[in-house]
Amino acid sequence: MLRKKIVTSIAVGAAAVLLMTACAAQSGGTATAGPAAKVDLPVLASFDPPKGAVLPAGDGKATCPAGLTLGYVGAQTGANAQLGINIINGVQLAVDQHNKANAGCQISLKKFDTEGDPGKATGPVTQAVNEADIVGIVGLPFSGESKATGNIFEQKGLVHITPSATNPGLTTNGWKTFFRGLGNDATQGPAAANLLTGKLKAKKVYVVQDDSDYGIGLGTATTKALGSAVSGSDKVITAQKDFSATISKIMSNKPDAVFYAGYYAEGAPFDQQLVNKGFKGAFVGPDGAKDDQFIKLAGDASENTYFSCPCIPGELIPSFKNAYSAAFKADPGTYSIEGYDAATVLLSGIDAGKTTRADLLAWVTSYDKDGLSKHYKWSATGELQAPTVFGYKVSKGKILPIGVIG
Amino acid sequence: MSETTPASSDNAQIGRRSAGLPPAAPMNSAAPVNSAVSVLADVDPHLAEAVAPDREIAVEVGENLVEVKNLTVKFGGLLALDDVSFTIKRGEILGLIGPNGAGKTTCFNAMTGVYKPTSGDVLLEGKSLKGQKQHNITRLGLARTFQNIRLFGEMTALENVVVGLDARHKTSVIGALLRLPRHQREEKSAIERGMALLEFVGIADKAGILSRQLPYGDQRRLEIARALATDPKVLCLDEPAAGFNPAEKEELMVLIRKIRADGYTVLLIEHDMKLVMGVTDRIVVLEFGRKLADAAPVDVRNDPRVIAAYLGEPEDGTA
Amino acid sequence: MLELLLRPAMENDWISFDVPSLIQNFWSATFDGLTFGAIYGLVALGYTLVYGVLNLINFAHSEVFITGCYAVVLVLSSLGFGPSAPTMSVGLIILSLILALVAAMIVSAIVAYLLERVAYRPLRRRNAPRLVFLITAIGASFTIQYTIYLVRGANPEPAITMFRTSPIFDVFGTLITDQQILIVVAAVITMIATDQFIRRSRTGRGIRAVAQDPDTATLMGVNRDRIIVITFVVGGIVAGVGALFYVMLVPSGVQYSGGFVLGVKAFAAAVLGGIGNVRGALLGGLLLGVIGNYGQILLGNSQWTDVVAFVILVLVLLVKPTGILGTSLGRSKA
Amino acid sequence: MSMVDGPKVSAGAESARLGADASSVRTTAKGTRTQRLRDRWNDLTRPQQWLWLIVVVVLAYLLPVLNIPILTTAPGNDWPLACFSMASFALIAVGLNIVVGYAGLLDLGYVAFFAVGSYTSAMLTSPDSPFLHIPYLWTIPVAMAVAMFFGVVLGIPTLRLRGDYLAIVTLGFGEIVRILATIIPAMKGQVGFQNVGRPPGVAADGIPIFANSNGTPWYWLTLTVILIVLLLVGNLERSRVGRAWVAIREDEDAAEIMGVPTFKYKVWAFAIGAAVGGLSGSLFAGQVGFVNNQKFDVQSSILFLAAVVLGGAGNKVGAVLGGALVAYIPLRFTAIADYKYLIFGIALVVIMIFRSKGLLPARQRLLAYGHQAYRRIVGKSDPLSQPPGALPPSVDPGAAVTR
Repeated sequence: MLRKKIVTSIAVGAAAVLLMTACAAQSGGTATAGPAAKVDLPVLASFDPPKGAVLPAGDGKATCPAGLTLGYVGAQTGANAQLGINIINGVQLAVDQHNKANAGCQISLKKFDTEGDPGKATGPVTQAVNEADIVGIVGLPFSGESKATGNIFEQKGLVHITPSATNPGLTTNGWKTFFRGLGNDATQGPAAANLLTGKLKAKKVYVVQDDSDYGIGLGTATTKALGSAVSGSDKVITAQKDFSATISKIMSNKPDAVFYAGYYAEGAPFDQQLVNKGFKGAFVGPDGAKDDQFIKLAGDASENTYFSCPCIPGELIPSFKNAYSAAFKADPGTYSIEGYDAATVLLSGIDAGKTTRADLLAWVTSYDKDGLSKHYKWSATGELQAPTVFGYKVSKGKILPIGVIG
Repeated sequence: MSETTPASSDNAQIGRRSAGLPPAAPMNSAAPVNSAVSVLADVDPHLAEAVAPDREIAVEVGENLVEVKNLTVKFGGLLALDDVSFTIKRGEILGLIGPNGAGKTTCFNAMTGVYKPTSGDVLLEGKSLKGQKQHNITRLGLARTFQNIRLFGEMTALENVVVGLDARHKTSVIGALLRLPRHQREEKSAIERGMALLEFVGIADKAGILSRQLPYGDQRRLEIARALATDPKVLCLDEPAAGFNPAEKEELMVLIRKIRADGYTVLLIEHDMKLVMGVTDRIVVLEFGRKLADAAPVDVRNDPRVIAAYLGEPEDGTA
Repeated sequence: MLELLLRPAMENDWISFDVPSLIQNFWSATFDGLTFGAIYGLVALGYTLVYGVLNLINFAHSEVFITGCYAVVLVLSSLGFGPSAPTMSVGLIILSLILALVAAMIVSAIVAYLLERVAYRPLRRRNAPRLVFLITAIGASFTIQYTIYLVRGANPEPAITMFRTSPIFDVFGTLITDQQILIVVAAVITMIATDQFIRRSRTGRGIRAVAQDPDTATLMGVNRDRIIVITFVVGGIVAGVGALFYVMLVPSGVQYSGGFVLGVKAFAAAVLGGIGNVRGALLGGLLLGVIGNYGQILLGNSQWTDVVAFVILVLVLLVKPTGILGTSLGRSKA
Repeated sequence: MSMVDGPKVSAGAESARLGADASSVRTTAKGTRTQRLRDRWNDLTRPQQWLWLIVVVVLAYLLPVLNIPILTTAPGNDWPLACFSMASFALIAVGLNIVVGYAGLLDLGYVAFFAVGSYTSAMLTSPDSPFLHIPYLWTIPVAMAVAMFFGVVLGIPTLRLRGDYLAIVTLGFGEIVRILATIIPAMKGQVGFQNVGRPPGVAADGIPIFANSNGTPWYWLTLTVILIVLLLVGNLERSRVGRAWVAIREDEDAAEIMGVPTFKYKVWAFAIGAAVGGLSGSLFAGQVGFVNNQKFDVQSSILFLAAVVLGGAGNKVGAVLGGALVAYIPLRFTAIADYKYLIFGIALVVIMIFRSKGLLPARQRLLAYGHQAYRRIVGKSDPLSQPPGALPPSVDPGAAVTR
């Protein structure tokens, strides 16, 4: 039959061209950009939590009225589900540890799903604030949904600690109930700049940002902190797949490092294509890119990658890691420990007898203690007073901490 | 379908406007069975009045209402219509016949604006229809039916007719949105006239039935009623008898005569010679896109060229 | 109000044109655009064939294509390909790619076949109206997309690098890579093969007959259902070819929703070239790819590609509603 | 595939005849259940119909307050806000139904008009916007007008195209609006506009009545808007406009030849549909209080279409029902969020194959005074014996759709 003939002829034709090109491919790769020598940063082996850090278990003698509830509001399903699950597990672990130690004070946890979508967030948030037994919330994980719903918490005087929303603008709304359990992009920017020009000794940094609130904010903050080290910049778009236009600009710019302000979904293929085109420098991404998915998507190319993250390597705290792994059959993920610490702040308030929303809000406002990951004390607008930013690097397919960078 | 005809024995005069018509055109040998003194004899006078054309026509009865002038239509290299000219006189029933592929429907489509003529022109009341949008041609007074029925299936019979009536309505979208007085007036009169039209073609009792659920014959009648609803100066019927049995054809002839008697001018495309001979006043014959003859039925029937053109073709192909 | 509208515009907040950049990158944009356009063309072929025969926009064709991409990725990753350039021998690479190509063609063809049998045929049996077909197609597209989503997750598949690309020669100061040549040549070969198949083979004649006049074709003894199935399958096979080269060009582009936008653009390409016209599909694809790329560089953002593509499509349709080459599948000259 | 869209010559009149008969048999055998419901409704007297309608409307208004245990979305989502969500989807579906259901124009980019409405309201009220600021309620008509303008601008070139091209062009248009919102700096992409305005009024506790957490007033506002829109759409349906749309849907060429200016009415359908889309977008922006580029994707357009088709394309009450269901199901069964689009995809295919007319099959009433006319046929033998003008004027509430 003719069809068969055609199929074979296509295959033969394709094979011939392939052969031709593959031969050409073998004959020589092209390495054009000449970056600085690779800096080998030592991996942080362990992380000591502050001595006397507040733990959810407390002293085990707490008593409180029955029916008190904490809430988690954020993504449980949808494209951003994994981040939500990391946080939920952290919160769940804290609540479980608390309840196990304090027979006289049993707190329950209610979860509300926003899918991470600002348009869908008002429903779950309103439901949460309208449930009278909820006295404190861990959430919302993303900046967009936080923007859309912060005023609802404010109206009902319900305290909420976000474990992961890092947009600096969130604390400029005059909300008294909003607290950020980690550094914002403004603190991450200088830290990333420090990682790039300090630890990695880059002289020329090319800054690429995506179109998200997060990417724009972080890109701007980092560019500002880098100052004259910025040799060029470009923008990419959420869901972009092909980065050849940006890459050719980078290759002609010949920077020592590329800073990418955005998420792993674009960052990983970007890095992969960049490395495949012969880029030899370092690739630095923020917390939004720090995910095992980055390595999965970029493969070996990710070996040039570093991350800055206001998150603390919870996996280096043995007590936390072991308890987490035992409970959820997985290692703690990004923001697991932030969720755990945020829940702990709220639980310790309940243990101290702050069982109304107003009391708990006052408790968090004046809170000044160490948590497992860092010291928690907030400014009047809800920013952490002394946030820490960690650096990470990819080594042999794993994301490993390299210590505090800011 | 006889059950649908209203059984009124009132043998009164026919409608106002039709009173000035010339005496019924000479019937030829293939005359219909129920030859009556007047074809409107069994029609309720109020009904005839309600259905009769409702607007002024610039030309007098017997004058040229439509002039087809040197009409030529080409499809690519194919000459579908070659320099065809004829006229339609007000008040007559003109037949347009020809063997398959002779260009009847093409001519029709060119007249009603479906095709753009390559050259030539069509005049209605002396005014050119060139460049007019199809819906405007209908509003100007050239209404048609379709060879293959094209009703609005999800509408009732009455609604179908009212769509035709809308061609003469003036309500704006805003007027309809807010139910302004003109809209209410037009809607009311549309129901009256629509029902009258359905009654006239004999399917008033089925006004509320979806048109796609109507029997085939009634669908054909509904198409005629819908075309009449646009208040045409010329009603063009495209093979209205297609798929009819002889009895149905007889009824159709009665209906066509009734329509003419009520004051309408009719252009009839038909394949069925018997029907055409029986009902028309004059016949235009097309062959290979050219006009072959233009004469009274008797003369056409005896025209050797026409006979030659139809040689081998049965006169009544569909029966 | 006018001032309020203009003020942001003057601050360059709306649209800015970067003409120097376009001039500087003109040739690279052209060659990149041709490469992308070749892939649009391959996908467009499936739309054009089905539309020619059934007068149906097979909205789910983008999913036929993306399942082919998944086949390529899964086959190649199981053969040891990954984000980094493979280290295996040339022969092995070629063998693997042929294997992936065949797998993609088979998978896409099967999906296309199932689509026809499960979704469309029952509707044809009932003589369903156009709208019903289109909505079914959209439903089928969603079903396939989200089935993939549930099985493979929301994340894109890890990149597959088939071989390290290298420049072959230099045109107007722009390096043309082996990959670009391969893709364009393969697309042209596929297009010619399909064209020949439809023009010369017995089945091809059947396809043309059904496209021209389904009723008459049936009367003349053409098995309409069989012809329709074959049309879907051929569209699927060509989509499979497109899938291999798409993965080659955009290694990280395989995601459950990834086919959709590409599919829309491919359909636009088909319409642009003249839907129902096999050669028009490739022409439309190449044009769309090139023009979209110019727009992207001129306006400084890759997303302008889609905007420009659609504006061009609308403009062309307004001037020439039948597309550039115009003729239908049934009338394509033998 | 004929290049000239003229009347086509059928394979034979006889087959057309057979087809007509066969289809009539098939349709009468089917749909008896809905027919019975319809008949029962028609047998009611006018005051009885009104009474029923009032009961239904009152129940609809009480919906967020009643919070019926089986229906409620409470554990996961605030019920009054879920009600608002349902109402706003219902409104969208009513608007899209004009385009798809009545006029038969497949619009796959309807979300664009929703987006235009949202952005109009946001950019005219949000402090993040450099534009002129006006009170929120005034932005609603502005949003409708702007959306309508976009509808006309899109409609004039594309509505001249053949039917199925329209689908692809509207799909592209939907994407373009979303992309423009992303890449035009002034539209603020994902950053979006915060603190979108709301209707005035502050409750006793100092919280605005129309706060984004307060679903009930938003629901009541939207429900009232829906009722007004239904009434007006009902007026259009039972006029030459509705008849023109349905005629275009049934057979565009025949409609044109019957004197319907088809292009004009298609543009009107597009414009009116766009205005309703803009209206719902404006309400949505007001309720959420935050607008960015995230929710105006093709998937939303498809969900809107699913709502119309599910309810029964061409039936405005069906559209309300379909819209409410499409919004309700994922909120009620939060566990299916991941499966939502898969379920809708399968549902679309299955509904099209087995019940292509949707849950409430369309049966438009296209005559303002058709009721009386049809009643006369049943009652009397001579439909013309009644003098014209004796017909009592009737005011049909928009919600009463069934004949």
